[in-house]
Amino acid sequence: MMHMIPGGPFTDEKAIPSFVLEKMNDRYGLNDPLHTQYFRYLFNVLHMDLGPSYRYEGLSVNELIAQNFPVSAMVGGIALVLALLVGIPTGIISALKRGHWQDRLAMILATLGVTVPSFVIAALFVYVFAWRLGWVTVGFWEGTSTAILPAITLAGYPAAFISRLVRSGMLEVLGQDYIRTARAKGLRERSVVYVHALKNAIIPVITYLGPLTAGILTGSFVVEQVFGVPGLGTFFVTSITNRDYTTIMGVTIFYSALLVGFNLLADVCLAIADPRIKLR
Amino acid sequence: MTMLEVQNLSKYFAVPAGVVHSVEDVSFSVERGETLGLVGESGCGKTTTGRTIIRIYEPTAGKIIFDGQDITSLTPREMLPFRKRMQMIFQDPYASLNPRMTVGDIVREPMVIHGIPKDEHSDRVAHLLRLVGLNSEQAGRYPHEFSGGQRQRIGIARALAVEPELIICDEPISALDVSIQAQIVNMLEDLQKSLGLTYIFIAHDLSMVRHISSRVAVMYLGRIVELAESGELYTNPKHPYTVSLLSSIPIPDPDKSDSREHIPLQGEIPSALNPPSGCAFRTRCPKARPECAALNAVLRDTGNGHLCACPFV
Amino acid sequence: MNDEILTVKNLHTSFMTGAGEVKAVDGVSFSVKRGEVLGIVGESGSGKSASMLSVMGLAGENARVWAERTAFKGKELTPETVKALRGKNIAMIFQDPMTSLNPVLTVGYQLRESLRRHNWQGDIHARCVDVLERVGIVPAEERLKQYPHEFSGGQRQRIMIAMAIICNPDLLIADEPTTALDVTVQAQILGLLTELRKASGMSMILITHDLGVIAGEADRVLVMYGGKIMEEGTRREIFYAPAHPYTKGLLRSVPNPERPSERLIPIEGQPPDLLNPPKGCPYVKRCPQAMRICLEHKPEAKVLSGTHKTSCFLEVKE
Amino acid sequence: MYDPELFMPLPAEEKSSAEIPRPSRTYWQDVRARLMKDPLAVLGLIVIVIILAMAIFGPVFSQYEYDAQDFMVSNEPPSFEHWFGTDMFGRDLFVRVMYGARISLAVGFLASMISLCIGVIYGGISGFAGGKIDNVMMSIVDVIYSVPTMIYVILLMVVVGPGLKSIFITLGISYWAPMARIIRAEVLRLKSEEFILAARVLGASPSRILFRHLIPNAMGPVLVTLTFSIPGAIFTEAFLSFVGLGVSAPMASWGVLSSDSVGSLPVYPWQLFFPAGAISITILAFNFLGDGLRDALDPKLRK
Repeated sequence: MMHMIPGGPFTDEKAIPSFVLEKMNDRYGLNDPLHTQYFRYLFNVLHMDLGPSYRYEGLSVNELIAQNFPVSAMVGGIALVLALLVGIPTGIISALKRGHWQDRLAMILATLGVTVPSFVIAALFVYVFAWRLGWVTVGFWEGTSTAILPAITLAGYPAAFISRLVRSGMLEVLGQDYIRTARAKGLRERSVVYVHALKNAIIPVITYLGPLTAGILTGSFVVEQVFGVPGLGTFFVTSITNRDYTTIMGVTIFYSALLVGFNLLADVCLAIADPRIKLR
Repeated sequence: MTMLEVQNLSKYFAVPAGVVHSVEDVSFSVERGETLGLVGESGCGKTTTGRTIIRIYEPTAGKIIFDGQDITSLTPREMLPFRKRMQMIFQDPYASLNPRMTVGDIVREPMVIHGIPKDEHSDRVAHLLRLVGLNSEQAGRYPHEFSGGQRQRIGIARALAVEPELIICDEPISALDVSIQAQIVNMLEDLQKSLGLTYIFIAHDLSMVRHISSRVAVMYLGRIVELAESGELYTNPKHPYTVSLLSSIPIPDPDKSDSREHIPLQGEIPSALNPPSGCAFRTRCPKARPECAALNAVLRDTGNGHLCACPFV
Repeated sequence: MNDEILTVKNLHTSFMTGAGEVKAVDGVSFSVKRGEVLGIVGESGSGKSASMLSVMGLAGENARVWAERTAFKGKELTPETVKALRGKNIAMIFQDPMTSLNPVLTVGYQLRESLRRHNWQGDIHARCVDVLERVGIVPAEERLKQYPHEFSGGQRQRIMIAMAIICNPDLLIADEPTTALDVTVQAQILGLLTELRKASGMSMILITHDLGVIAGEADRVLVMYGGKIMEEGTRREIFYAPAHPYTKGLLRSVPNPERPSERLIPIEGQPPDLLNPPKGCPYVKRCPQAMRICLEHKPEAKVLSGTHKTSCFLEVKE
Repeated sequence: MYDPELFMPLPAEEKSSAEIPRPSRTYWQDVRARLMKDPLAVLGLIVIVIILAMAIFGPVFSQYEYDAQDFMVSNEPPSFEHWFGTDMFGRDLFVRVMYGARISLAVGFLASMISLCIGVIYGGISGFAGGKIDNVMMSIVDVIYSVPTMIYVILLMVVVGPGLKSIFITLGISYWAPMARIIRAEVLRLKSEEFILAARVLGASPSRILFRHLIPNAMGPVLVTLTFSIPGAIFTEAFLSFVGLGVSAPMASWGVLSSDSVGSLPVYPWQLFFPAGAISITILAFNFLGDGLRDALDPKLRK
């Protein structure tokens, strides 16, 4: 598929002597028949080898990912935890205070979180915190302290989404027959809400863990760029502009593997949370 | 004269956990003008039997003979003339009418499908609505504007629109209030008399089935365990399941309720995924013997056309 | 008076819905005596469930409940005191056993939490095993660890009953406990309830639409229609000497077991629209003996004998 | 006080006269009435109509051209002359934002329509056919699902190359999967409804069942999904433009306008503020409308 892209990785503004081109194509095996190339690539991928980069001479895609991913993982990890820590409590509160100001406020914030694109929030944050207030620097990676702002930006959408998910889940569950049973047993409202209702309302959130990870991944493309985070997202976007096929392919495969992993994790959590689901 | 004959009909469903034996080797016939009651508890296969006869489900094995013609493997096109002669009334008055169509369109649809000339439609719709006790001015209204009983009348008008000979009534009253049930049952009886209809009446309410049916078949776990004239079945039940079932019906009469003997059944119906060997009822039967596990419980005539699947009565 | 477990006087309940106010219960008064079974019979929308949920404080957020008096064993009930009684002195079981148990908690947990909440004195685990065995769920030790989806409908209703009786309540409110079950299972459950009641002497309110169940189980009967009590009496009074046209109509519309093929006599018309209830008697539009007064005025309950009351102007007329 | 007149039997006509028939309304009239009662949904609808009107007619009435450069007035802040200010080439931002609305909204509507068509056909067939066909068709959707849509879109964009047309194509063919799932679930649910069985018993042809019974009843969820997928597509377009895969100059979608102004953000913040605000408001409006529509269509609220 990647070969359908107009222009090769070595077509550049300045003309490269044809013999050099020939040699380079040869080195990367681009002169072999397409199917040979394809099967060779597939074979390598199965052995966890994503091949060499076309752009970064002497570096394999594996090394490039290893170099860039830890930063993204930190930012993404903080974002994930933030999204859950903010989303679940606000969802519960607004379900319990339905119609009150707490609910209205939480839902207005959640709607904004879902609707305002992450790059807008990112730019706004950069403008306010870096340029106006001067609290943080942008463009220089200084570890955790610089990870916080991008993480908050990344967490915005998922936190808002989780909050809405928990709210509607709680409202639905609170109308179920077994909640009436729990109340008829004279249980305290606390146990009705936090044991009987929450255990059921949390199930959709677990199902959302897979898409949540995907959202944070794709969000990282722009957010990392705006904040100047040297992560895999920035790197991926650069590779696209550079038409670095093996890198694009490699990172995509890496992302997909990561997602499959998270989906698996979500399935395991789901099986623990919901006894009706059995792991196959 | 035989209207419908069902021979060794079986219907299995493949589900992820295995094969559900919904209907297992069921045979019976329905005479023109009679009402055959089909009773049993949930999961006994009575609804599946009805739907297989009318070919919503493809039978796994067996034959369906309608008015002397084998309709078991007709194509949808070949089936069309038979759909005009054989109709169905459904259980849920809320789910059985398309909420986006007016009542008039719902009753008119069968006429469109079966190519009845357009200029007759309006008159026939009005006639049908009056026939089921509704106002013909209500044809422009939508189903959600009617109560449960009225909706069931609309469903009956739709079934009658093609002037069928046989109607399969699939629990037509179980979703209705007691006071409305009698309205619908009376109407079905009147229509049977005036239009010469034949009914298969599927229900779990044994007293209503007794009231409306001329003969009754009792189903358990996909099989017919007993089949007899309605009066005979209720006064002289032979199969242990029928006996317990009848003794479980609550009687709306305090003295009789107090004085009668209760024959409680142990446990609940086994799964149709994995029915017991031999007689399917043996796991709950108060009279079960060791040999029940191996016997072939087929219906046999115990005299006067009273069929029973238990060999020990 | 000491004999009365539950007393309810002039109860009103409305539900606020998007389409307007639904008057579900409109001036209902009754009492339950120690050890008796009070049957409440009525069709859907008659207010039989809503009145019990209102008494228990479980009618929901959109309900407006008002009563002249509700008392338990002679003590006045307030929303707070009702909460303390729930599950301990007054227990409830519901119609649909498939949805009435929490799917993500084990049966054992759901039994234990009642005991903990109501400070059970004694061995909690032993009590759970005991009640589960008494409702016929065996082997109780293993089954305590299972989740509701591992049980059949009848078994779940048994578990609901175990949960209800676990704190030895004085009153059990059974809201259509067998409607979702098959007849043979219904017979089992009704038998179980009778057995448990006789052993403990608790009172029961049995809500159902099935006249047969009422005839078999109830000591006294309330007949409800359109949010009102139409008639009240002993089981024999209601079935052998019904006074209200609605009760008479209801009894006529089910097949007579003596003459099963005799034509039924239905109640004509449709149930009343509760959003738009009639001004007078709710049954006026379907009543074969309706009079002009029934259209505009609400009949008061008239005492016919010590136990028999009816709300109908026909009785006043004579 | 005894008045014998009151105890006269009530004639049958007077019994039925007590009945007040409610006005007959179709399902969609009902939905519209409920939608109009939701202030946020109405607000969303009004905003969408205003934005649409400005996108269509706005640039025509403006004295500036979207690509007219005027270096005398480059990087002007908002003023009476230039409501949203100007960019580094002195182009009027108000016109450019309105012009960007054309592109963004066109992308939103067209891409959604394409994905809707594919999704309805694919999901409809899958759900209607059932069995093995359904299994195979849904496995394909699952595979598409396992890769995040945005990565998939980016790869496609890289293949097709940047530009407006490619955005339509890419969004259209990558966003149909969720639509197909919703349609299939809806068809599967409806298929077992008794009114569909009734139609089959009557001998209705598959196409009749599909067009007369299934599709009209599945329209509600489809409409809701559509109102949510339009802002999704607008967002994706902005996102793509932002990473440099969007429409090329001098055309300007909201994404391109935002992207262009990020560099000069510290100095000329309004250059980002206006296009970003336009995106946010539009997406917000569609979300309000979608939420309202979903509530209005909810059968649980129907009485």
